[in-house]
Amino acid sequence: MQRVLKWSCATAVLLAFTAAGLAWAEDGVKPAQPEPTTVKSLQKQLLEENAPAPPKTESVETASAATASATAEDIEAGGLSPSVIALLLFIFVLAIFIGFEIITKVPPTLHTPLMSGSNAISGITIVGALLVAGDGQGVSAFIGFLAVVLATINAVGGFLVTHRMLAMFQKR
Amino acid sequence: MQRVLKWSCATAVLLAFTAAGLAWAEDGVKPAQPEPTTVKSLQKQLLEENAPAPPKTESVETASAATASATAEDIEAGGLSPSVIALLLFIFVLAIFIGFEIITKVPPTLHTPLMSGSNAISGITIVGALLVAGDGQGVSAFIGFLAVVLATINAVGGFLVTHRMLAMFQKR
Amino acid sequence: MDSVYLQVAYFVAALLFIFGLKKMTHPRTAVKGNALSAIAMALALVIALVARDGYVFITVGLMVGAAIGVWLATTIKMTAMPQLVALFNGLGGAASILVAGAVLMLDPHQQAHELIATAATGVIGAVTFWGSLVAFGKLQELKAFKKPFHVPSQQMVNGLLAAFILAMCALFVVLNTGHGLVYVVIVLAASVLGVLLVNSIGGADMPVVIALLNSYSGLAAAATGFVINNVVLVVSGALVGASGLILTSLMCKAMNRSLTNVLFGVMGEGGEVADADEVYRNVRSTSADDVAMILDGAQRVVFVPGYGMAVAQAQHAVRNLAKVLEEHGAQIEYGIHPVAGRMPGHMNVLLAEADVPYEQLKEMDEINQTLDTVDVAFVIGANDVVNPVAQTDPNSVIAGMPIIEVGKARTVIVIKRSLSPGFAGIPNPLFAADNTLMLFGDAQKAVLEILNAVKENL
Amino acid sequence: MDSVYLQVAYFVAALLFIFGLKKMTHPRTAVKGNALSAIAMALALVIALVARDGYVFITVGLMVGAAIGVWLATTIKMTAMPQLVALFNGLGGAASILVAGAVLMLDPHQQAHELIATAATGVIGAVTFWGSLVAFGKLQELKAFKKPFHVPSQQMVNGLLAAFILAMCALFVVLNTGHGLVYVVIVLAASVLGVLLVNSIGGADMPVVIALLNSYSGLAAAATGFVINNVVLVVSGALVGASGLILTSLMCKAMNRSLTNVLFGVMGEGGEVADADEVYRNVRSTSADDVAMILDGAQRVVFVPGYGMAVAQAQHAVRNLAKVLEEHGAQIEYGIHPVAGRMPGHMNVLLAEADVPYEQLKEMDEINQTLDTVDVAFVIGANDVVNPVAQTDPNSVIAGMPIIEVGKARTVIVIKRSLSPGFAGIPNPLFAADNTLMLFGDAQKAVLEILNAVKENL
Ligand SMILES: NC(=O)c1ccc[n+]([C@@H]2O[C@H](COP(=O)([O-])OP(=O)(O)OC[C@H]3O[C@@H](n4cnc5c(N)ncnc54)[C@H](OP(=O)(O)O)[C@@H]3O)[C@@H](O)[C@H]2O)c1
Ligand SMILES: NC(=O)c1ccc[n+]([C@@H]2O[C@H](COP(=O)([O-])OP(=O)(O)OC[C@H]3O[C@@H](n4cnc5c(N)ncnc54)[C@H](OP(=O)(O)O)[C@@H]3O)[C@@H](O)[C@H]2O)c1
Repeated sequence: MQRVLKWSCATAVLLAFTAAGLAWAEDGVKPAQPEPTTVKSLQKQLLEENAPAPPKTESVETASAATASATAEDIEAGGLSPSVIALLLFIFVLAIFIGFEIITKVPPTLHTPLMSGSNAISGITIVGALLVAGDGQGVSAFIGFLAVVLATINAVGGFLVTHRMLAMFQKR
Repeated sequence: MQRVLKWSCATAVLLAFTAAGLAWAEDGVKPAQPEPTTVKSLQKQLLEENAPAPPKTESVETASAATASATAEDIEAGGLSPSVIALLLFIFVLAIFIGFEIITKVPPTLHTPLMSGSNAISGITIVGALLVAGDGQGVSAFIGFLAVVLATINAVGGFLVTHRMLAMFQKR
Repeated sequence: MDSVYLQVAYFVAALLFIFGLKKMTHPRTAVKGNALSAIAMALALVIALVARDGYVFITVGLMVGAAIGVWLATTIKMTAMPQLVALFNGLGGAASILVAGAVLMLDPHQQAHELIATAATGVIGAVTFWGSLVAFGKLQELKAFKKPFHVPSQQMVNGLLAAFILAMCALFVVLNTGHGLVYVVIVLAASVLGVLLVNSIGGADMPVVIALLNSYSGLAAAATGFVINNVVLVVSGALVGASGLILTSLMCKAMNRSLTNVLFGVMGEGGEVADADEVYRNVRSTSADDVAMILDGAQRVVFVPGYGMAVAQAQHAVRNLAKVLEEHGAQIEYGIHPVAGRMPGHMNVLLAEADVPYEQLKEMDEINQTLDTVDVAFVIGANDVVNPVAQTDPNSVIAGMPIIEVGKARTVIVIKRSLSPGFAGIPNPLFAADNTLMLFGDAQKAVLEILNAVKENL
Repeated sequence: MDSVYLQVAYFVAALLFIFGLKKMTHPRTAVKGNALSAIAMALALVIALVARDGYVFITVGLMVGAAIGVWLATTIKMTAMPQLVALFNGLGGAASILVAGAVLMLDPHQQAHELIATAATGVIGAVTFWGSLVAFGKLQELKAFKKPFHVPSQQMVNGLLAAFILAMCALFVVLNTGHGLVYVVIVLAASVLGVLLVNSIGGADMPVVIALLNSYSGLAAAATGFVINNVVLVVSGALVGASGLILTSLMCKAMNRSLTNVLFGVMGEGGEVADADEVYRNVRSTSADDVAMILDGAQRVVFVPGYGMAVAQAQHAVRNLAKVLEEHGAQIEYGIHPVAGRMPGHMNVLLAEADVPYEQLKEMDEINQTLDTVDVAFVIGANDVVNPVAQTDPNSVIAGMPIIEVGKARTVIVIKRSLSPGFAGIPNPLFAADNTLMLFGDAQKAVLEILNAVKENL
């Protein structure tokens, strides 16, 4: 166990280094390349921050537009500052650590429900699926739709079946 | 224990909400106010990203300049996107959780060393002190110097005294 | 960037997953834990829905998925649980591939770290999906998967394939415009790798494979999280990754085999298998009536269930027999081997279903200490987990695996349909031991017969 | 933003803190754990140094601080540990105030969340610093702190002060230009509050206060982390915060008092204190020679140490006596009360210093179960932790506190200098019990006398 823990943490740290290094390299090495998206998003930010507070009606419109384009922007901007991605990686490592701490305490009796329960949790991709599904453009929308269906099966089915099992344990 | 855990987690979450809400409110409410620092830093970013890679010598100069001004910029920019501060808050909560998980497992025998050891850890403010100390301007530099001294006493003394105690345990 | 409030809600969802898992550490709170995780998922879903519009397509997708999920989850038999988990797991992996692919289509200009995450999602997701499907097929005992198809010099093919995938990933990142075609190639190659890897692993090692693939599907979700910059995916993916790894390692330990040994299967290659006819020369069989007579004076009775109990769904019958014996003053216990059955904790789930009191379930180490004071030990459809060869023959394929030492009991009654071997494919000298009696037949039927005989005996 | 590599190094430092604490969960690995934490700190330091220049001032500061720290840590006596921790703790809090203040001077234009964090640092840091100083004074038994100075209607003053501080914090955030003066006012007000709060708490409750202030100093560091956007500060601050809270709660539980009770001190107000002369009418005292005779036939001997052992530094003498008795065939154990002494685990540290074998240390619940088979129970400078009043008188100030029930032993020998009370300030009927003998004197001297007498007896 100890060994697995160490090993996986080392991997995670390594991953973190690699990714961070790459993100950095990209920042440092390719400045000459046009980066339309980043610049665009920055401009937008500048705009937003300097603009005076818009009148009421306009604000509502902007808001709805913002929701509508939230996904697109998320994806388009691609604009993680290296810091956010680094923090996410750190959170990833912390979560693995927490996972190990907690799960080593699950008693053998509950290992089957644990397996199916954590399998259900991995259906969380559904959140990603929701963000890409139905974005209008034919193919990607359909792919997103498919992802929604598959992930939903995984999540809903997984939680239900786990519940069925656990309900048996609780009777006693 | 359970209660303390719940309570402190709830507080942390509340804190997170409040801070995030404020950060958001600030973004939304005060756009009319001039925010020289943010704009400046953004412009700098834009500049950096569009500039072609500087020739060698210049690069060295820039680098050293960057290190020199790292602190100033950090502070000046004030420029956490709400996302980074939010991630930090999340990390804070995760760390508290990890702390509870780990520390409830420390046996009573080690409670005194734990107390003095974690006290030493709180000397980590030294990192903050280093960043502000000796930044040239008289008063703040002196304050920083004082902070460095105090935090160092806390950290060095704390770890040493803990080591002294623990060394006794290890003999056996 | 979504509104900060949405982001904070995502954090709360992530924390709920953690607390949900924490509640899984005790049988009494486990139901709540599962519910918490489900709530966390629902919360994350709602947030994601609020952050966008255009619901029609999505709602249909959600409904279709939920309907299929509910149907599968409620109609499945408890014995088919391993396959079902494998199937669900595969679907999760597939969803990850699709999400990363769709994101790539919407915005091919990704940053380096996003490209890395996308490639990782593709590889891990594809291996998970196809590996899980093959595992499903094997566990469901589908014809096509009965025998692993032969691939010449498999190890080399796998190695080359892996190298190819790595090269493609490097290309993908270096190209730096998110070349969709490269992504497709990566996914296809990883799919082949997934099939090949799992194809060569024996059907009974599937639980280990599933736990590992479960871990992978978590990592795939986390990788997707890095692609779309979402903290819930990162956290819950990491939790699942850790959980799968731990379960894998526990199972390997309980079988005394290394993970490499399981994955690159030397199963059935170790040592020469003893001749079954030779071993089984002195087997004595018995009848339900005889068993009832033996039980008459028994003070302590231990049941050791195995995969056969799951197949025969004999847990209720066993529980009833135990009840009757208890009424006659016998002390009842169940000896649970950590890898009895086909999933970790498999026996616990079945016996919980049959309302067996928690205190009567003993873990292997505990029951082994008192087995020599036991009058009658019932072996219900178990085989490998009670095979003394694990301790006597260092060349055996199960050498070193800890077993439940039923042989120490005064009388051992083994209920199974024939003398055919268990998953490890080796004969079991226990069946021919002096104090062992075989009761041939389906476990459920046999136990019910014993039950009737015992009742008549009064 | 520093280079990404620096950031990642910060992460590694934060993780090292976590692993360091994790290693604190076992005596064997604890030294390594402490070293890991120290390494983490050094790493964070180096990173911070790399990220800036202008070393002269800083190096001087580091050297001065390190020199003072080393000097304090190496010259301090183990009995003075509590005060030292209090002092260190206060310095950490002060450093946090200064850092946040300096940042504010350098850049008064902070965002809302940074202002919140700055104000929080000021408040928590100041309470920590001044509270710790007062605690230090009390534990060091400095004249000025001997008696809490009286503040008219203290509770109300505290309340008003707290309200004022809150209002100032709100103003500070709303002003939104980081008004330095307001920060100074906040710090000053919080300083007064810190002094007042701790001033009214009894000297013996200081350990609880210190643990709580330790937790605060962690939170102050975390708040500073939010000001300068640094992940190491956030993580390690959170860890320290959690650790302090847990220790506080454990101590309160062991004393069966609520935290509010400790902080807003009703200590000494509960019920009427029994008259000491009345209680101590039948006290019998003894001599070292008599004790040696009693020990002659003893099979099981238990030592129950308390704060007096720490004061007299008697642990080595006790250990030597125990060794001699062991050589004569007696079975030796130590009964450790969770709040014996003045810090949690205080006795363990002292006995570890004297090389007492780990297996001989028994926790309260364990030793209580077998005390009735003990021949001689030595109470070495303990008082409250063996006071039966806790169980017999529900109106007592220590009512409900679990105790070590030495009264159950055949003979109890209490070593202390007089009949003066312990920290709770109440008489102890144990001293007058039929099976109790008092041996008056300094614990170290008395034990050495017994040791000599025992040796002569042979
Ligand atoms: N639990 C896990 O997580 C896990 C994971 C990986 C591998 N495994 C492996 O799985 C094996 C589990 O051992 P085990 O002893 O439980 O099972 P086993 O060794 O596979 O033996 C099961 C026995 O049940 C009998 N059986 C099948 N259907 C039956 C029915 N309807 N009625 C009565 N008997 C029936 C079979 O004999 P007949 O055909 O003669 O009836 C067979 O010998 C171990 O080798 C373990 O390493 C388990
Ligand atoms: N450990 C913690 O974490 C913690 C935290 C908070 C509060 N407390 C409180 O501290 C108390 C600890 O109980 P305790 O029984 O260990 O100590 P105690 O009740 O304070 O009694 C200590 C006794 O030691 C005697 N003593 C002092 N110096 C001595 C010397 N040189 N030689 C011999 N005897 C000496 C004193 O009597 P003489 O003056 O007559 O010698 C005194 O009665 C409890 O009330 C507990 O609630 C502890």
